[in-house]
Amino acid sequence: MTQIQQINRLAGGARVDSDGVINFTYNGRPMQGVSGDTLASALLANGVDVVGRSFKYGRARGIVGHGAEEPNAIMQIGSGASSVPNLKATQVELYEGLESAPVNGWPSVDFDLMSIAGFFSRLMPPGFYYKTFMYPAKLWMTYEHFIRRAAGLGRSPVGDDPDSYDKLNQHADVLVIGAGPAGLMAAREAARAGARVMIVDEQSEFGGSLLASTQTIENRSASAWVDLMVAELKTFANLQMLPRSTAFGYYDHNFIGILERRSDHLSLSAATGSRQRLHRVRAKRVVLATGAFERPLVFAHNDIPGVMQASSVSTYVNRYGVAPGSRMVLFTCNDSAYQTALDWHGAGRTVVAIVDSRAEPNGAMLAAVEALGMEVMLGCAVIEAQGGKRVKRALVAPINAQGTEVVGSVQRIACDLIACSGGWSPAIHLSSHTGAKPQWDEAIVGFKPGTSTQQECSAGACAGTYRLSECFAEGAQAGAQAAHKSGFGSGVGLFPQPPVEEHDEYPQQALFLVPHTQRSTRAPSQFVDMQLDVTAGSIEIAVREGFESIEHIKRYTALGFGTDQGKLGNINGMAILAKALGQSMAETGTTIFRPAYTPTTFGAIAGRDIGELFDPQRHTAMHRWHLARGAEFEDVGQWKRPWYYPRSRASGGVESLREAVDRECLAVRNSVGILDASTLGKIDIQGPDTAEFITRMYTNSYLKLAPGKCRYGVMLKEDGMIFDDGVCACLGDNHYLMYTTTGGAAGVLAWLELWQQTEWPDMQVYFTSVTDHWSTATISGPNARRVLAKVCDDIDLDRQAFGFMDWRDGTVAGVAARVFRISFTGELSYEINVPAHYGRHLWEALIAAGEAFDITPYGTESMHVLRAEKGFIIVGQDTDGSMTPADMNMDWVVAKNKTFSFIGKRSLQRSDALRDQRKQFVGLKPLNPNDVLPEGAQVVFDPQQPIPMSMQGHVTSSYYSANLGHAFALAVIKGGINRMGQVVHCPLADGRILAAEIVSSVFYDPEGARQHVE
Amino acid sequence: MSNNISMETPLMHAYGNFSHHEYSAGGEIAFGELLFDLVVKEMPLCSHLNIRGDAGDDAFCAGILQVLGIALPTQPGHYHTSRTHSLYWLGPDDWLLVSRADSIDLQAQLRAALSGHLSIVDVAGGQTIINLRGSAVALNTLLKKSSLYDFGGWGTAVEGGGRCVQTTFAKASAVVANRPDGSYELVVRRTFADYIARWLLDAGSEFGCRIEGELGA
Amino acid sequence: MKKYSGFSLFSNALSYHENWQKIWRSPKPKREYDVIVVGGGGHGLATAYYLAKVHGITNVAVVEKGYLGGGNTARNTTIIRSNYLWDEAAQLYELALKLWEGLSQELNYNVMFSQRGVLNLGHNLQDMRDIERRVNANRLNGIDGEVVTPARIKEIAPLINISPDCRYPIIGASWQPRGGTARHDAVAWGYARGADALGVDMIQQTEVTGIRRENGTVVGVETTEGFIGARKVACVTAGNSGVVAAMAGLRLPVESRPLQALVSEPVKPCLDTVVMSNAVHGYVSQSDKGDLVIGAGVDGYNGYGQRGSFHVIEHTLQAICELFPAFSRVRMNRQWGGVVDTCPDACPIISKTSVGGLYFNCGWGTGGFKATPGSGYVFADTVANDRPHPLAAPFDVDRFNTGALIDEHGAAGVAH
Amino acid sequence: MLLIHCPHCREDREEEEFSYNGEAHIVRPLDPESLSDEAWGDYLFFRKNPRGVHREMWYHAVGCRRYFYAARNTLSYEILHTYCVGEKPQIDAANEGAGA
Ligand SMILES: Cc1cc2nc3c(=O)[nH]c(=O)nc-3n(C[C@H](O)[C@H](O)[C@H](O)COP(=O)(O)OP(=O)(O)OC[C@H]3O[C@@H](n4cnc5c(N)ncnc54)[C@H](O)[C@@H]3O)c2cc1C
Ligand SMILES: NC(=O)c1ccc[n+]([C@@H]2O[C@H](COP(=O)([O-])OP(=O)(O)OC[C@H]3O[C@@H](n4cnc5c(N)ncnc54)[C@H](O)[C@@H]3O)[C@@H](O)[C@H]2O)c1
Ligand SMILES: Cc1cc2nc3c(=O)[nH]c(=O)nc-3n(C[C@H](O)[C@H](O)[C@H](O)COP(=O)(O)O)c2cc1C
Ligand SMILES: [Zn+2]
Repeated sequence: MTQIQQINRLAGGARVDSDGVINFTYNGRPMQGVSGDTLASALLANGVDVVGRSFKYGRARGIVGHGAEEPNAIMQIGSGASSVPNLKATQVELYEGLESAPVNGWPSVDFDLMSIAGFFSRLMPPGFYYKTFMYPAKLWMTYEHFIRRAAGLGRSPVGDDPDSYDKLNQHADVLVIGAGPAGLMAAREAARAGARVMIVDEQSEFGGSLLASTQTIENRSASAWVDLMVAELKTFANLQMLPRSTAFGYYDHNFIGILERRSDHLSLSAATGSRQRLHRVRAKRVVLATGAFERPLVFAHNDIPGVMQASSVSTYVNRYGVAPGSRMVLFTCNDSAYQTALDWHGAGRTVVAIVDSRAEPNGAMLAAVEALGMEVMLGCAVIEAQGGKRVKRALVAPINAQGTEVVGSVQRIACDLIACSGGWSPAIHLSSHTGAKPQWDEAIVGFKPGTSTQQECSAGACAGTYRLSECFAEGAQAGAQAAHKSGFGSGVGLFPQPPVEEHDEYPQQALFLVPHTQRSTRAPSQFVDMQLDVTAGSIEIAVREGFESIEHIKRYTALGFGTDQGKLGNINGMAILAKALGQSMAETGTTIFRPAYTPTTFGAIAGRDIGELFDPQRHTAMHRWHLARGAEFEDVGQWKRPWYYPRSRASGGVESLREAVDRECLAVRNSVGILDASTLGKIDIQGPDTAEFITRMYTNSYLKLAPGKCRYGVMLKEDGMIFDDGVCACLGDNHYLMYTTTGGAAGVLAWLELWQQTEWPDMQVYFTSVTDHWSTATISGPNARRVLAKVCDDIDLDRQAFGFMDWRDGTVAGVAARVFRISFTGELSYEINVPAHYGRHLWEALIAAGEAFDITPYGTESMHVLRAEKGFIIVGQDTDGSMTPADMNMDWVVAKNKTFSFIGKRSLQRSDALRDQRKQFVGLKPLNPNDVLPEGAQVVFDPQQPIPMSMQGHVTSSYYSANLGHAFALAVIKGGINRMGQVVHCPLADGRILAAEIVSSVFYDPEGARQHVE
Repeated sequence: MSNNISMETPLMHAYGNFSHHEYSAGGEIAFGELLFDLVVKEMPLCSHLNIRGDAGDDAFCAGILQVLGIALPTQPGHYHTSRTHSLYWLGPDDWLLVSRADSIDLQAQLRAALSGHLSIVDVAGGQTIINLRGSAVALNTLLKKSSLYDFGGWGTAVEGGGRCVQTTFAKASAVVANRPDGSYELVVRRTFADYIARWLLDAGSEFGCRIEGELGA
Repeated sequence: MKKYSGFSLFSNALSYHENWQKIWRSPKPKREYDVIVVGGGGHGLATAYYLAKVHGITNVAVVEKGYLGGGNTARNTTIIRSNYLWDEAAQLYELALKLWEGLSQELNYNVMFSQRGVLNLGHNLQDMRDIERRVNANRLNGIDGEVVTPARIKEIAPLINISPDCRYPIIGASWQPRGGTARHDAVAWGYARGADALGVDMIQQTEVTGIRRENGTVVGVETTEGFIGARKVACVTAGNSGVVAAMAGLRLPVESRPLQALVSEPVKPCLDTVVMSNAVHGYVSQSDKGDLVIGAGVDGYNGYGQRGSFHVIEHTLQAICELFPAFSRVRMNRQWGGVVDTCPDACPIISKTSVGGLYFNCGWGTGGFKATPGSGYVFADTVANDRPHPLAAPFDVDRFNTGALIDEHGAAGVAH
Repeated sequence: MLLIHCPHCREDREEEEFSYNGEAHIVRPLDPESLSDEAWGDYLFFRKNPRGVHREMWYHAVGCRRYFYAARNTLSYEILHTYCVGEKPQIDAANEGAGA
């Protein structure tokens, strides 16, 4: 394909560097732009008219805007994993090697088969899909399949994102959003007052609309004035300046999200560091100086490429040195757009006509164009554009003074560009995010920011102030005030007001929908929301159908649903609705503005917290040993816990889970095993009221627990349901150590603090988390004492002297240790605690000491099997937040006669807790000894009953026990405790039905003899 | 306790992965050498005690002063320090004492000097101190990346003390304090230390960041 | 009511769509109704529809303070499934799912119920136990469901990351093929149109400000437009239930919390099912327009602001990027919040009250959209007969006194 | 995104440091056993849940680990006042109104 020349590029004068040639591709075609271009300006320079196809009707669409408001020029940028869908060409800075392609149009944007749908567009009124595709019912999924084919704009990449993103938590006294004249003045005043100031702007450079202005400020061009101003701002050390940074959301308590694009404007090879950075800004005061959007004029076929916003035409000419056409018709209802005629003329192009809807405007602007000999058609409107892929002519007709009817004959004026201006709409988006309700202002014919609940103010065009001198003044005042209110300066501006050349404007006309010779439902489509193909007619149809709220109109027609969120046409749509209902704009109101102001990258919102940093991984002090031993790990909360330690099989390969667990369990029962139990939560509790306090928290009593002793306890929530369990040790007078479950540690501490601090502040008790301080190695098995004896000679290990549920201080492997004789396996066990810096040392010393006994490290899986053989519960596995101690057959742990009604006690007396058919904790012995019932299997009495079956409970824990030589399970079953010996069934998804007998939950050593081996 | 017992610092696991010559990319190259603007260093292990008591009790305050030679910080967000001890405000009745003195002796002295309702808990095994040093820009940026807290108003610490805060650090938490030399110290929990080290290396990579350890394994 | 069809669409096109019937009338309120339904969300509208359709009670008004379907109905992520754990909940949601399956035809309004299946992911052993338990219970309750492997998950959602090396790898999921999504607005409009055709009055932009009682029985409601008499008042006001209950001097075991959601810009179809993850907390589907519809977590505090905290969104997108690394470069187009009324056991309240003629249907929390037809059906029955419908009985508010909670929190996975 | 003044740290701190603990000033009945199921159920589960000023409990979890109270408007999210346990609130109930 041949390279298109930059046929629309003007020579010099603009802010682009015409020598800095940049190569890029569009739809695979190589093109050139210049440094300073956006993709949009470069495409226009290259004479590209059609940049996409509309999604419903497949109509050809061209560039209409120059910034965040652009609805049509939606591009896929880049390729492969670093491709980005849906960028607006008007916001993409050109860089060497940029690849771009339109997102819609098949087989191509220039020839789109979907556009045939245009002929059928009358069959697609708003909401047509609700009215059809219903019969026959089963075909809907097929219809939907085809509807979905048409869905979407660009494509999501399919590969992993090669870029990284980060975040900064920023704190500012004054945050200024928008660096146009108002924002620049505000930042300068606030910085001068000494406040910590940030100023951000979404564009590549500061200056806002001044970058495209031909006004003179302080005897300089606006553009030169901006450069000077920016240089001055750079001298403030307390001012942070962020270009390419979009404030996308204004949240509560002056929290603002800002997305900085750090390398999107660089070619792939030049980009380093994070691609985008999210600034999470907490500001004392915010100055909004976000400017205004020019409103479109809605007339028939106003979507043909070559219909553009007047200010955008000026911007392309003045800022980018591009004239997107040659013969322009300017269509306006206000004075500001006359500047575009002057700019176009200045670019050496032809202004065919100025069509002004106002019957008799006058003033400086009119005089200026007339002086240049331009034809001005007053009281007229462009009622229709004609052309296919580019405007060929404008149909112009006189209209009445209210702007509601065509009152004369239609003229056809040949042109290739129609520049339009329907007035201005303040960019009140951010202000509205705070919940401030927009206020309609007849004087500016627009919505102004409402009264805000946040510490902010709006200045400049976003507040409806359009004169440059007033923007300056308002900005300066806002900056000085914001600084003052956050504690800096007097609140009065210090800098003199820059003198500007400006003139008075004649009042605009409110013209939201341009009349046609036919009414809107019949006229050629008059587009309000181009991205979603919403027309004036479709809004009127929706009203006729009974949708009267603006919110219903939005949802029925999809007005403002697009990636531009209706920045261009929303106000027109509201006005069309207001007119159809015969009510005022104020009564009609707006839809709700929500973040994001412009679309914001998921990856940037996620930041660095992905991959291994998604959530902290917690390790114990022995972790490296486990790794070296090839342990498999289980995620328990944030912890990585050894799950099992597979060994190489003699026969080759590595042990399976079952093989490893069988071996580990047998080792514990027959000799000795070692478990890393460091993850258990531990809370040190001190103070005169400690025993009373924990007696209130647990179901049993600790008032008589002597130093040196431990006790197992269960904690309930006030609803009577089991919430945590563990052992509590009395360390001394008024001093206890509480163990919690691994997952429960933080919750239990907060729970204790809650009661102490808010309910019983007079109870003298302090809590300190010592979970991380201690490393715990548990040695368990008949040889446990022998192993311990090898590394400990200052504790009397005699089984009488150091009894079950006792603890002792001593020295283990040369380290001061605290040893508990408690057991979760049913075997003789010692839990040895040392400060965690010695954790690995202790572990290795025990492994060495146990060598003679073939000491076997075991993981959580074996630990679960061993405790299940003993019928010990695991809170969260065997209980689910709906189980009481009685349900778990643990009435023995509930002290009935404590003076204080412990937490949860009263709930145990509620009628439902006393119901006899509650689920109760029992054992299950599969009739076939090799059937390991799946955990989560449901239990029924009669497996032949029809569905829905009457479910009696479920399997909570289930294993094969190498010790018992058969599979076994724990379950909760309705009335289970009184059903011992009955056979129940587990119907499984694969069709199997496994039978099991209800037995005691204690499968092993019910007398507890193993605890006390010599 | 015998001297040949090996202690393992909380960051040891991280060293295992990163080794202490390891760094994260992005450091500038000058004279053929990578420059690092940020250094993450785990400080030697020492005594850590959590002290709870009544700041309104003069005897309690006097006892602390008598044993440690520094006043109990009662102003939120401050710490006091001497050559041997640093005492951080954690909450209205909650302090962290970090000390080079022997923990057992220290506890005994404190217990002897203090009376009434209080608690002294050895937490040394559960924590480690990470020193972060580097250029001011790099440090400020790193802190802004890592924590929600506004360190902007702090200034630098002086000899007798400075500012401290217990706050979020990435998805974990830390006590962050400023130092007279412009560096920062993080008191972090042992089991999160590895995560925090990884975070720091990643977040600091734009400046060049390396781990420096004394106890590499 | 004029019927919608391809033919009606064609013939209306000939008259430029100027002659469509109004979807509902906008009548002035009568002085008195047999039943006033307070709240014009999906549940309220469905209640009114079934009152008229099934029970022949047509002298009914729906009083809505804003626009119909503008509450949580307008802002939910539209996930529909019935694979709840407990029998009571499963039966209620399954009734709803069965009604969904014929709803477009029943209402002659295409609610675009799309049975594209729902995956609930498991990331650790306990997740998988819970998934097994729930799926087994579902099957025995006659509800479709399977436990699927990562490989199968990858077939269903090809862009998902099933690498075992991520922080919380996906180790399995439950899969309910009959689950899916529906077009939320259409549900409200379809029910409103259906109810209107049967004579129900839609009273929009009218807020109920008081509930007038005489001798312990309701006699009507005070509204911003004046008093309206009623023999029965059925409150279906979701996040505002506590406020409305207070008007009758009642308290409820609900807390109103912000719940957020967001959509991406539209992208070409790339996710053809609904994916939910409890452990890393995110859920996502792709709408027929192409945007990824993503649900975030419920905020930690009470609020009526229809907005929430940004860190919740951050966390959700971290989860989404973990599950779907490819979506990292896709962009958030819009985010919003709703106010959900959460019950301690994450199950609704469908109940008579201590005030005669006053009924509440609330507490659906983060997951009531899927129940809309079933909820309306059993509530209408309860109101019409002044006794709980059998499926509604377990959801009586009295369960908070007796302790007979139906705890869907712990074991049933995500509540959306 | 709330910015919450911790009355103990005497600073404004970010929401993420705190956790919420529901309605404040619900006193645990002194003698639970003497209560009816209804009265006990009321204590356990039934809440004011107001649209307007709400007295609530917050926990400075990643900070000083103290619980404290706040008077917050649940509609505007404005925090009128935070205060310590045992402290008298500065704003009296009369000023709180029903909210909007
Ligand atoms: C972000 C988000 C995502 C969700 N995702 C899902 C999901 O994926 N799947 C799912 O099943 N559920 C989901 N839910 C929950 C679901 O949206 C709700 O449970 C359901 O829509 C409730 O319907 P409703 O009709 O009861 O309430 P609403 O639609 O909220 O209707 C209640 C109506 O009552 C009106 N009202 C209130 N007070 C008064 C008064 N005083 N006078 C008059 N009118 C009043 C309100 O204006 C409102 O229109 C989600 C919710 C949210 C917020
Ligand atoms: N004659 C008229 O009728 C008329 C109407 C409107 C504006 N104007 C002129 O426009 C200028 C208005 O000045 P101003 O300073 O108020 O606005 P501006 O348009 O000059 O600057 C606003 C700036 O804010 C930036 N911005 C907007 N939203 C943002 C966000 N969310 N995040 C980051 N940046 C964002 C924009 O990129 C822009 O640079 C004046 O020169 C005025 O005369 C004239
Ligand atoms: C399933 C679903 C899909 C949505 N898709 C879009 C969308 O594509 N574009 C858009 O602007 N908003 C979309 N929204 C959000 C709505 O615009 C709106 O934010 C939401 O209904 C809440 O209403 P409110 O913002 O007016 O309070 C969607 C909402 C839902 C529930
Ligand atoms: Zn605090």
